[in-house]
Amino acid sequence: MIPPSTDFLIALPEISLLVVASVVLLIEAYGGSKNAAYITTLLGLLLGCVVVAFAGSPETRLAFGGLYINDAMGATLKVLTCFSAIMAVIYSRQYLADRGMLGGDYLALLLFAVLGMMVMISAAHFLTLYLGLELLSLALYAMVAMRRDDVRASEAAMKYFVLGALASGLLLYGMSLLYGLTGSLELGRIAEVVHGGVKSEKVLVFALVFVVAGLGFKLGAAPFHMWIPDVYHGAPTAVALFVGSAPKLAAFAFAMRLLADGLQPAHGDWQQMLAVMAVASLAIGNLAAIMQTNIKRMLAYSTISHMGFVLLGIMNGSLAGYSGAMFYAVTYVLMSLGGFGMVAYLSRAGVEAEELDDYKGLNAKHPWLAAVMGMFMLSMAGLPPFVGFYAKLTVLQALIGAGWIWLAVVAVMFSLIGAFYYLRVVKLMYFDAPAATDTIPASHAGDAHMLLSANGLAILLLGILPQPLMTLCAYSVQMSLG
Amino acid sequence: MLDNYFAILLFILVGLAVGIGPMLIGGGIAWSLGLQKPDPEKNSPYECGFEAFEDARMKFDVRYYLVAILFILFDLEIAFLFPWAVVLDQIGAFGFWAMVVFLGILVVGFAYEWMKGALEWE
Amino acid sequence: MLEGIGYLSLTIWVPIVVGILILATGDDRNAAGQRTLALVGSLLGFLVAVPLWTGFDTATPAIQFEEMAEWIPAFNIWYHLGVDGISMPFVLLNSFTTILVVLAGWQVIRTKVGQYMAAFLIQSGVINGVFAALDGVLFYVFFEAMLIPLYLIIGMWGGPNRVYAAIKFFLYTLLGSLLMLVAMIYLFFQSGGSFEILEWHRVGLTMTAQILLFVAFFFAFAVKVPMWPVHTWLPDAHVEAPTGGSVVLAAITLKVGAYGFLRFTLPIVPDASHELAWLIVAFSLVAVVYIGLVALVQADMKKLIAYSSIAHMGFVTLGFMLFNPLGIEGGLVQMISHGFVSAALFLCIGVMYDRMHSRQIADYGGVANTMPKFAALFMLFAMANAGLPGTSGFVGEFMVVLGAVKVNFWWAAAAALTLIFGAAYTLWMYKRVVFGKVANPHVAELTDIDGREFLVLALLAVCVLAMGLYPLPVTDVMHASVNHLLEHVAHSKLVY
Amino acid sequence: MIGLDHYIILGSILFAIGVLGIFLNRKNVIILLMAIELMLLAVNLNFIAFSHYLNDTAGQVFVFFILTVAAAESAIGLAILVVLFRNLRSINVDDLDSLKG
Amino acid sequence: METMQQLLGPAWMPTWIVIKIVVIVLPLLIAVAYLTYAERKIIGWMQVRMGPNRVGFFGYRLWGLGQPIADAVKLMTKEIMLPTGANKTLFLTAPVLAIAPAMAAWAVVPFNDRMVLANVDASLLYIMAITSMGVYGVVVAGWASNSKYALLGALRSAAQIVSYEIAMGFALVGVLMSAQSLNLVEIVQHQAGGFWQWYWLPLFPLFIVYLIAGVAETNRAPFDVAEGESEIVAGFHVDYSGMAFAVFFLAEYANMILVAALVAIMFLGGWLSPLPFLPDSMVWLFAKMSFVLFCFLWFRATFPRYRYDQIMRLGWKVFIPVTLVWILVVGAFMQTPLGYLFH
Repeated sequence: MIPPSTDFLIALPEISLLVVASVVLLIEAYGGSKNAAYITTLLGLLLGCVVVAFAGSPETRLAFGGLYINDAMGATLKVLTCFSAIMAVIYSRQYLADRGMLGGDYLALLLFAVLGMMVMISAAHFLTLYLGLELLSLALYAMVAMRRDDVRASEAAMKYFVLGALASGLLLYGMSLLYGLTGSLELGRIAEVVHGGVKSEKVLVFALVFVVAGLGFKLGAAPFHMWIPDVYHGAPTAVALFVGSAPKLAAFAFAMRLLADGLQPAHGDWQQMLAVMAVASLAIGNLAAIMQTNIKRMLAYSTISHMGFVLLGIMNGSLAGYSGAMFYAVTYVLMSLGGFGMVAYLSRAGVEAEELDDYKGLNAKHPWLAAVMGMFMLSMAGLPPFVGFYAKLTVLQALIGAGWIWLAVVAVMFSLIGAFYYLRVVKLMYFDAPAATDTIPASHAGDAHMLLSANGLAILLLGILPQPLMTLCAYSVQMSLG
Repeated sequence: MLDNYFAILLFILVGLAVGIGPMLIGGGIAWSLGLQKPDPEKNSPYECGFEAFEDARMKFDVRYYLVAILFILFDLEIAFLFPWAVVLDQIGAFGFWAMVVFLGILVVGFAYEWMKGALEWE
Repeated sequence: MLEGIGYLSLTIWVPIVVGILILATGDDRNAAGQRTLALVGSLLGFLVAVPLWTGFDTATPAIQFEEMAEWIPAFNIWYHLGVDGISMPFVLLNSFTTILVVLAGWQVIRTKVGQYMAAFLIQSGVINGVFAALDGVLFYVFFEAMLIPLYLIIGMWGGPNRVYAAIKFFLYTLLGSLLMLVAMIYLFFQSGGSFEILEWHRVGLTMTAQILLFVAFFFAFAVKVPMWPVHTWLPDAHVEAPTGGSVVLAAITLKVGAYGFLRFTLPIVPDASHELAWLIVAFSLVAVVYIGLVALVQADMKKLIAYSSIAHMGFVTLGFMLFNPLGIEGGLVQMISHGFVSAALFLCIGVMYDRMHSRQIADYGGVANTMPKFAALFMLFAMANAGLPGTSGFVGEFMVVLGAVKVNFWWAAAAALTLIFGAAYTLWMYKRVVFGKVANPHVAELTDIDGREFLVLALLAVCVLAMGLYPLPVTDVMHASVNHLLEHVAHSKLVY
Repeated sequence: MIGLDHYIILGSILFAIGVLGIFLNRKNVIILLMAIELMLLAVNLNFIAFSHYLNDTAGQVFVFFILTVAAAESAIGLAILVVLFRNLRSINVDDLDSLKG
Repeated sequence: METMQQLLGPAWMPTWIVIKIVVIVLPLLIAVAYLTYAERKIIGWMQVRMGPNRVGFFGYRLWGLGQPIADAVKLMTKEIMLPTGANKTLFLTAPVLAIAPAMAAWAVVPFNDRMVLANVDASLLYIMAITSMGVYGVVVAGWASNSKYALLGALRSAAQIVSYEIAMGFALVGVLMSAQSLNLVEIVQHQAGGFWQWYWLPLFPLFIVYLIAGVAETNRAPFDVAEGESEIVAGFHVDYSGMAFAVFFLAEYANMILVAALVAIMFLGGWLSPLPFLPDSMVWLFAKMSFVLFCFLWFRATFPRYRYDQIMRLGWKVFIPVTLVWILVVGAFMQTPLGYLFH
């Protein structure tokens, strides 16, 4: 009855993160200083990274009676998740401090969200999958609503909440049907049963529709993308920065666990759904982004299109596709952190640098920041020598390898459209004269400045030498699924 | 088994009847004896003697909401504690410690609320 | 030739590193130092390219100066460099042009000098990479990365309509290259998992696949060349770009497209190329004739030269599609010649523009009176552009026409029209600008070219004349490679 | 006798009502919250029916967690609602229109 | 009975159940009526006065035993007012919502081993569920009346009830840990063996919490801020009159009796006799209920009304920690050989 202690060892990263989150909450409760909470959060996330690295092992291990799985992909994603959370925290420190939001409550919510992601990443069972998802979502809803006096933030939170809950509902309904069909909630077991053939193919497809729809919501793929622009736009930039980064890794893991682990035998059924979603995401994301005047909203639509690419990789259903999608997700997170990090960094008390026009003439004022932002934009557009290109390359390669040439053509055509709005940001920064009213502040947060520079250089460096990260992704997927 | 629940259903119906019956009877008696004589003054809501200044469905303290939200959360603990308590003998020390962890996390939340003043009414 | 030194790597990375160094020196307060650094960088870049010429073995079509290192083993992508007789001259041309561009921008560019110089140097290194790459992905990386500095150059230092021009240029070229990317990945799988361009030359393909690949590559390269009807970005880009930008655009980037035809289209899909040669020929002839006529009516000098570039590049593509040594070598010579001539013409216009801030032909007249040295050099380049014998412009055009005669007389006849049109629009423009009476007080105040400008133009004049009088060294270099290519193209790769 | 089918059909009807409630209701945000709860209840019904039918308690345990999460969710939903009302002075769905583009 | 069974056929079973229900409900209603009488009388005595002593039967005063009947007749003939601006339907529904749960909860209350209408395993859950419904009556009444006093009273009442519900739930968890069952009959049976075996002793803190929470749940003094005559006149039912008011009144007292029964069952051994040599009997249950009810009245006579903030503080900051700690104590002991102390 009592699980062996190795089970706890396997879940040690989550356990330590939980403890840290509680400590941060208590620091806040007992009036500890903001800095104490901030430092504890960073150390906690770092601890998470370290513990994952030490507790993880390349071979796949199940724990807690099949609720929990630890494998190479999980470990990689968890380290990256913690890492991107660290970056998000550092980027947003000054922004939050200026707005009085920096504190144990915000940071604890963030830590709980990270915990939720890690649970999702390690889920081997519908229950853990669902709980991780909800832990993440609930924390995010609260974070979006954190600015209590801001109409847009609360409206965004409400929309996020309603649509997120709807997505959970759809997902759960699909899960319940799968449960009825297969008699199990364990992903491994479900795969076996589906592989052996289910009683009713129709019900399976029906259930898949719901599951995939729920998944689409969480990923933010069209036609389930409605919440993304509003949330990114309405939420405080620091929150949008977080929402737009690490959760994408968790969403990817979620898709992998659900589709690649649990429902791989039904690949033929979900492939088409994903293909449709991917194309729709590429179309809507790229076309709608062109019309935006707010950079957060623009990045939101760009997220949708990037998720389309991730879906293209997953849709492929092959190891190459999965590792391509993983590489894409990881690099996207890096770029998105940079993009939003810049928005947060350029905002100061009372000023949100979130209109595109705020970026006019940035090169004249801060050439280095403009260069870094330019790198993020060009990388998102998928131009070499930045890492975004290899992300697209891996996914396209997997697609073409599986014979989906027309999809690849569609994808590149939409990224051409995408290039337009990324270029527009570059254009604003480099070609336009600075706006008369100077909304861009002088630098004020050295740590964020350093990190942004490092982030930009990482984009470039990974673009020149993408091999290590690619290998890591391929290896993780290979070890977990191969 | 289902018989028992059927009995419960009937009891609920009887309970409703116990509510509805007297009101019908009372209303009927009052009506038949001609005691139903409403007038605007009598039917105006009870106030201090003046006409009501504003609608009675006014804004009220947000703390009531807070209590409601806290209630939902704490009631959940109970939902988990009930089945746990019933089988505590069978699940042994692991079950006990699992719940200690659970309650420990809740105590963290409780302490947070307490220190943040969510439980203060003044 | 020194063994073991990666000259190709040096030609790529020396300018890029110097460019980054310039960026690191900060803002315009250090402009003087930045200019010097840029000049040193471009000279260094040219110096390391010289051994490519001196050490080149003209007897063999094989790849020389080869460098190979593992880059992304996950996808079997290699850092594979090497040049043959087709690509080597362009590395040299590019490195040379960079020096001119740096000199041309010496005084004209006064704001963001560091960024300007750095952009050109980085651009130069990247373009060398395009010509030297033998790995598909490496090629693609350089091919795309090339757009970024050029985009910034046009957008930041360009004319009033620069934003439109920059974005149009970028998106047009990106469209083509994205399709090429798909094609490359397709070839990767067809070749059993290799991104080696030379490997792709050996892959057997079905006709359908060949046609589709041809179309994909066509989009990528035709836009760059640019061929009619996808040329419309070029006049905009040229007109709006600063002088240096125009020079690089005309002299180098257009060549990348043509080079792509030789490196990719012809050897990889020879059957489709034969099948669809008529299409390219038709487009080329339209470019030669129709665009020549369009050039005739331009009032803006830069636009005129831009259209003339299109016409000349039409000649090049026509030569390539003739499938005989004369045609292809003629095309190549024409490319190099055009690199000198168009660069020189844009520089000449730049010289005038710097003084008058106008490019309208109507604003000039009688420049010869105030700028005699300049007028003389300008004359030479105008002649070369018109294809006057004795200048480099003549050699390539003559070879292509000869090659065309062997295939189809009427093609040759139509192509030969360019000699007439070219003479017409160039010389007419020259006459209106340079000859006659001094048209207005502004022209009267013009000062002749200074030492720096003279140096630049004189260097080019030497090249133009040398090539025109004694083109043998250039054709010698190409000979083996071109013959090898033709041999390769002559064999069908069809599989059924 | 009431069979599995009946439960599933009832569940699907409830679920559909919940989903429609979210999409058709333009009046009141609280109705949205209720529609969400209804969806989750339908899911629970499904799980319990299957659990009974399969003779497997996992489904019922799942329901337990769904209930809990649903309650936590409504707590957050209500909190957001309060914040929204304080800012907007309305809980009309159509008034949620400051974000668009 | 046999003939009836044949006569009614399939309808017999429901009929028989209804008969049993009536047998429970009627005495309950009478008990409610006389609880009001007892309240006035006992508090009278505590305050050294007589209490009602005039109304009797057939010319005899009989210590005022006719008083409840007279009250009922008065209320029945009184007009039911519908305030302007009130939501009529809800206004009339509210009393029904208040009383129905107070009645329906009795469906699972055992009077002895066998005398329980519905012996279901989850009876405790049922009790929890159905008693929680009672708060709707209050809230709906407060809302529907369109009166500020009523609204305030309803809100106060709702907040108070939900606050104490948590403490109550925690207290019950202790009972469950000891009894290992959700079935009320089994819970009582687990307490067999004399009054020191009843749960009030091992679970003493929980017993106290439950008792006090019970008082608060029924809005009784000293927790009667929801009505608080001197503050918000009569709280949620300020605009009710006649039978509508009477039904609320009934509900409150029925709830008191229900809480008394639950305390008796959960902590005081139900129908079990306190001493081993005396037989178990329903009478014990009634005696224990009477004791608890007496306590209710006693509290009212003794304590001044709490302030609202004090009530909330007691519920959240005292009862919840106390119950939590005691649950852990019980759980911890159950892991040791001393666990028998709590069984």
